[in-house]
Amino acid sequence: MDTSFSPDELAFRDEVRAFIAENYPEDIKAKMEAGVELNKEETLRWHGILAKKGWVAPGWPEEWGGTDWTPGQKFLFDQACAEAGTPGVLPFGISMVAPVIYTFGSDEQKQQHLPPIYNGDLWWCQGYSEPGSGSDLASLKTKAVRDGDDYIVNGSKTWTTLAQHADWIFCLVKTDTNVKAQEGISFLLIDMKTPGITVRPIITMDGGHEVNEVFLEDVRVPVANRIGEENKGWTYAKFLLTHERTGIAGVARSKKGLARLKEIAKAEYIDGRPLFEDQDFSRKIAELEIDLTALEYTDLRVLSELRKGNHPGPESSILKIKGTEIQQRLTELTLEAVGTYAAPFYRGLDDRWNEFPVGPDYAVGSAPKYFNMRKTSIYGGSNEIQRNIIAKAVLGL
Amino acid sequence: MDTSFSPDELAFRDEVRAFIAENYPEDIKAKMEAGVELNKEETLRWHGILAKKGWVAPGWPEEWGGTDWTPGQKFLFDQACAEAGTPGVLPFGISMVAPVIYTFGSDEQKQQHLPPIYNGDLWWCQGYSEPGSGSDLASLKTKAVRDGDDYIVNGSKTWTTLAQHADWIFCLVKTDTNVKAQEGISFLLIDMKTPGITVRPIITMDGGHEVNEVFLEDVRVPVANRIGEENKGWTYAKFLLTHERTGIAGVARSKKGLARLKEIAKAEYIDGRPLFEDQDFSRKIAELEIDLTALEYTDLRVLSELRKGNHPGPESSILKIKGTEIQQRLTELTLEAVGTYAAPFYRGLDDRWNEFPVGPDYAVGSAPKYFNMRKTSIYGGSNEIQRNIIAKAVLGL
Amino acid sequence: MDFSFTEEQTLLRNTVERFVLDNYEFETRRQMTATEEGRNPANWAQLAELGILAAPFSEDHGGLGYGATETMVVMEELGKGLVVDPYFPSIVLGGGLLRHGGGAIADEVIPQVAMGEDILAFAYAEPKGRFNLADLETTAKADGGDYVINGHKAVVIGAPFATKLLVSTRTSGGVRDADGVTVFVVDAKADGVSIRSYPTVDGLRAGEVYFENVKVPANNIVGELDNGLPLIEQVADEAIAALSAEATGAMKVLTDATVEYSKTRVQFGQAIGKFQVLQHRMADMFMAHEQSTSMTYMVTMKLDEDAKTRGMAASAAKVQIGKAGREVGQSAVQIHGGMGMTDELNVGHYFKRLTMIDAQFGNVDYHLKRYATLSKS
Amino acid sequence: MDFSFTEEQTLLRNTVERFVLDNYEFETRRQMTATEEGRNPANWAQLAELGILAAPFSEDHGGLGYGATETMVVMEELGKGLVVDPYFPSIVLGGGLLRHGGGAIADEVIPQVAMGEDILAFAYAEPKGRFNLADLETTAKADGGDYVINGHKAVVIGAPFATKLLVSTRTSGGVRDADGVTVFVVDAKADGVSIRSYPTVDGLRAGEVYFENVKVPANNIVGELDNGLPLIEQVADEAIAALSAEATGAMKVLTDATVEYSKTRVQFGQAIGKFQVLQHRMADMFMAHEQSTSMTYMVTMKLDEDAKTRGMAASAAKVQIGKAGREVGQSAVQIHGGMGMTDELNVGHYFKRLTMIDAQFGNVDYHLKRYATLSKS
Repeated sequence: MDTSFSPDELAFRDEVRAFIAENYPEDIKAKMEAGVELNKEETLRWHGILAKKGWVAPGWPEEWGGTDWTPGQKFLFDQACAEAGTPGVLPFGISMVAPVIYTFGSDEQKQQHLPPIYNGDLWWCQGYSEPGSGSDLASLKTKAVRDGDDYIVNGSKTWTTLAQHADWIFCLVKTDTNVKAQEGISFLLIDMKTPGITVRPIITMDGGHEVNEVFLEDVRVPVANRIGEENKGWTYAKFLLTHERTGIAGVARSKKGLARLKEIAKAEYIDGRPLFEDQDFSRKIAELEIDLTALEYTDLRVLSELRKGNHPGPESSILKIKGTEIQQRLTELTLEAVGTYAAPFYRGLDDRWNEFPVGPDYAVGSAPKYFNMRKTSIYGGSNEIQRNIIAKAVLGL
Repeated sequence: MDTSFSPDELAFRDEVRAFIAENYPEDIKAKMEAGVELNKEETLRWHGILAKKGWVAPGWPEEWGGTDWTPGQKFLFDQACAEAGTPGVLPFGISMVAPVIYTFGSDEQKQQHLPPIYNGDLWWCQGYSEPGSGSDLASLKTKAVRDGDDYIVNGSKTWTTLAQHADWIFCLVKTDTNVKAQEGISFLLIDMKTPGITVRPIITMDGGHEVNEVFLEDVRVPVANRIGEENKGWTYAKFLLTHERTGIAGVARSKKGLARLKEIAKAEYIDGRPLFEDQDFSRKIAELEIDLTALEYTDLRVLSELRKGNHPGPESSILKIKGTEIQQRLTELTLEAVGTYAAPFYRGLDDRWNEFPVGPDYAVGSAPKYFNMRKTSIYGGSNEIQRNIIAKAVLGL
Repeated sequence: MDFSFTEEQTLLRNTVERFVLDNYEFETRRQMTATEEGRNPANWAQLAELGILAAPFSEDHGGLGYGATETMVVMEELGKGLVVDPYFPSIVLGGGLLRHGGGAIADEVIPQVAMGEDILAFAYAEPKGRFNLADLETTAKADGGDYVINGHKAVVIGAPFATKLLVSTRTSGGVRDADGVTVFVVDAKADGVSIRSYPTVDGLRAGEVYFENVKVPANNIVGELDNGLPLIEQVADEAIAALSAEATGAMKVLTDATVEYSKTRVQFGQAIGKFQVLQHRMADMFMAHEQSTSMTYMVTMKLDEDAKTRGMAASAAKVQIGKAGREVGQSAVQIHGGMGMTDELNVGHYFKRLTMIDAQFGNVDYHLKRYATLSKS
Repeated sequence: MDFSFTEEQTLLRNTVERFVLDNYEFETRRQMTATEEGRNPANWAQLAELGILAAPFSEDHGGLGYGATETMVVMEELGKGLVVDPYFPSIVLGGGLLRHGGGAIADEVIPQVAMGEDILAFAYAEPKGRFNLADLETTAKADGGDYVINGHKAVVIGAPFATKLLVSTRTSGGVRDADGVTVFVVDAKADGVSIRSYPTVDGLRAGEVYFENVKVPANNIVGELDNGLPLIEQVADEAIAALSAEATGAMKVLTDATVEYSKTRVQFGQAIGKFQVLQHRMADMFMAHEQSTSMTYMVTMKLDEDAKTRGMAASAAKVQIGKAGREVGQSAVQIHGGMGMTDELNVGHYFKRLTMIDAQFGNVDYHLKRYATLSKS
């Protein structure tokens, strides 16, 4: 047993840190520190910086730009990014559809899609959930009917994150309705500019526009845009869902959030003393930090298995459950720490966030962030589904 | 809205207090205060004192010794008893089988059984649970086969509280195995001296002998000992289970326990100061006391409904759930407060409790009590069953 | 002992319920809170007309002479509708200070408040004070027969609507001393008063209120000079009782909505309300609401007792609704899934309001500590 | 970075596992703990023979020179068997003090301990000291070249088995001062030492230890005069790591037993393990055990770091296993229903042990506070 890193790995970490120090744009950093969402240009700018350095898709095959890092290097890279508070790279292209394409796609599909995904030239979104199918994903209703070399797609998708910016969407569609739910599904790549696609914003309770409904009405999609075999889409979908489970714990980012919480607690006062010194609040911070330590070492144990070449099993549902519980708790404590100035709400924060009229900078967005993070126990397989998985697949119940 | 009591009710409370002050035996009081279980003689002695005064069965019809108290008087009586820390009257005779007998029994059964139950001349126990049927009570297997004027009973009962002292047992038995579980059950009164009955002690993890297995082998029970109709026993059983739901919250006793906890916290030291002044421990006590206040007012609201002649519905499952959660938490905090001297364990505590060699008096039994109280969320319809009841019968799910 | 309501109280409840049904259909509310004004003044006029605004004031002041139970009834119904009209700041807080403070200023202002002509807001919080009501940097200095007020009050709920502000100031003693606190009535348009208005995350309107050499006559003191803290604490405890009722109303709506939703939403071939884990979670929501109702009754009935009993009751109730509101709100969102996250559905709005109620007049931690301290006093 | 075990460590685990299988069948243990002696001395001899007792000591002292990871492995397996032999008091506590204290006394005593000839117990707790290791009323006064010890030590685990006692005393300074604490080795049969023995609720044996003018030579000081506290704290942190491993082993057994039971126990026509509420509760048990395993690894790997890092790691681990032990224990009993309450089934016994582990060397509250304090230091 040994959790230390090799000298090579440590040297690598120093390299990453130095790169970030030099290349992380000040304006993006300021927004991240104030907890304000980035706009499209900012998101892509950071993506581009990493792509140029060759670090935007470490997990990909080397021929398409992957880095062949050890699990330790991946861990240290994530850690260095989180320490510096850089934005995450959007997962829809890089870590969701791309692995499906390079694993199951045709050569043409790889050639066509992987480079623009790598460089951030095209923005992807995910067409999985539908109004009637949330946790029960396989019950989807969007239909694709063959017509010559095309499919005609009809239906609607929902909770489609950042579809308002998207150039492409990857979709699960029913290509056979006469078989069991899982068996008649295909996996299509669809150009968002195709006629018949409309995007309707869904405003969430935090006031943000992050998710959308996507309506597909007689949308013509070339059969060539299908991944793999017809009616085998569920296989690719499941592959995607279980892929890249490392990182779902979000340990490095929660550490950063915890450090920020402590700073806020030092700046806030209670009966004339810093909140940070209050016994009750100290206790809560300590409890959260200890929970996070437990999660970190569980994450490291999973990583250690990966290093040995084992795939993480359903046990890794624990990373999703505990990771999201901690993220939610963190935003809840941050809201509590901020106190009085959590209440003001300023619409259109995106553009005018730094002109916000009242309260300390760190208060901006603390309440919306708390509200927004309630989603984490719902999406990506709700925490109820994750516990079902543990009960069934791990405990055999 | 008004939670005050009438002058008559308050005068009544004073009368109860005065009676207890004069008649509560010192030796029993001392054992109760040290948290030590009473033996049979002590239990019956207190029962006898109440019976002589006419207060042992307030809820019964007046002709059999009931008091016709208002719900407020019942509440105040329970409160005064709890304040003084008197033992509870054992429920098996007084509040379990007796209501079944006076509601559904024959005149002979009433004449035969109610007076000795009232006076504590005969000790009753309950034959409901079986090794295979816990939460699923109706799945019981003990069989009674008609043979002339008798039934021949075969089977076994378990978790039979204090059966080792019992003169009589009331039993659910299967009299028809060809119908749905609930439909073939009868309710029998059985003399424990009947040949074929053996009692085997079950020692619980706290070291106590409270519950037993009761084996019935070709036990001959006169048909005259059946309550009501054959195969209608489930009706009487359910009546019993929902009867006397007031009191299940145990508010008054938990208040007494809370007061005791505070005394212990004042006597224990942490870093040279009383534990009672420690911020963390204070907080836990406050939290528990607030939970108890909420339960108390919920209990009062149910009582207020009773006064208006309404029967408490399935909503009262909340009293069982919250009541037991609070009782368990109370013993848990008491264990924590006691600290170091919770560890010593002295077998045969019943007889030699006051010669216990080490630690303060209040430490005796704190750990066993905590262990023992885990039963409260299991028995009387487990807390899972209670939540099922709320979901189904109250929320209509 | 009786927890039932009088016929008059039931009538009052029905009146407020009707008002909510008529004016607070969810979409109507959403559009109203999105306007620049943030409310519909016609609603306020209607509340005045119905006598709701006059309820707690004495008949001498043009009121109906109702008590704490009636305020509870009103607040519970307003809570069910997520009402944004400034009943709480104007009637419970401002009105409460004037009622208990009494004197000529009360005689002058209350009738206007009861008719809805004047709207009050109570400027008590300060940027660094958190929940300590005596932690005041705002000062009022005697100047002849007048006082001159300087300071900055934070997140004053209802300030943008207010015609008159009640403001807690330090007239003597040091920051956080119990003595030396004085409450004044200040005209919202007085020289030196400026208000920066903004919406709050739960759909209300609030403002930063700045006092710069604001001159007010000594007649504008509410209650006693230098002895304002006990008055503020009494009103704060009454405010907690009112917030408890409001929260209880909101929890009721959330619990019912969640149960209903779970009966219709189908996943894996059955209504999600058939999943035992969700059933138990809804049973817990039900219990949280019931326990909160009990505590709301409890604190309401204890508002007239001595300061210690009243304070313990208020703190206990605030702890209960803080915890229950969190549990009910989070569960409602979780069980509604993605829908619960949207601005289109009412669930998120109730959740946000419950979240913000916890931070008003002291959160769970604050009141656990206060309860423990009072219980040892 | 690697969490796997060496072949030697796996061999060690198998050895202890075998020992448990051979000697700790549940009924055997129940009868053994009910005897007057409370253990089977043959087990101790076997542990000595297998080299388990020698594991953490240096080869100079007749040991195997193993480290913290090996102690973790041993304790986890002992935890799975609810082993009552005094490995923890004699090897982890007593042995730990001597190893780190060093000097002639260590050279003299350790070889005997490693062979199982001497059994140690550490008398540190006092009736009023709760978890504060410096809160000492037991004194040792210099008397020529000797010291004279007076005092009363509470609930000394393993005292009835001990041939030698390690005792923490105050040699200077006031009660609770960090300086002035000294540890001595005292023969259990020395004049003036008396032990009142009793069983504990979790099946161990302990005793009240009274020192009445007990004379010991200065040579019997372990570590430094007046500077014993850092030594005690180091050993206490190591003890916490060992208890974490023991608790993790116990949680593993309870979780597995509960899952198995739920697959066979039928109610309402199906195995209770099919009820979703119980499934999720068992998923939580599983996670509690996994997180505890992670924390046990974490603290074990940090035992050699500086006092602050080590202390934070130990406190974090103790908080984790305190909470997880409570959750796993209570859930196991609840899901087993009545059977879980009985003395006949192993479930209650593991639950009791986990309960008592929380109170050893500081409970959850104590370590949350210690963690918070250390993290700010």
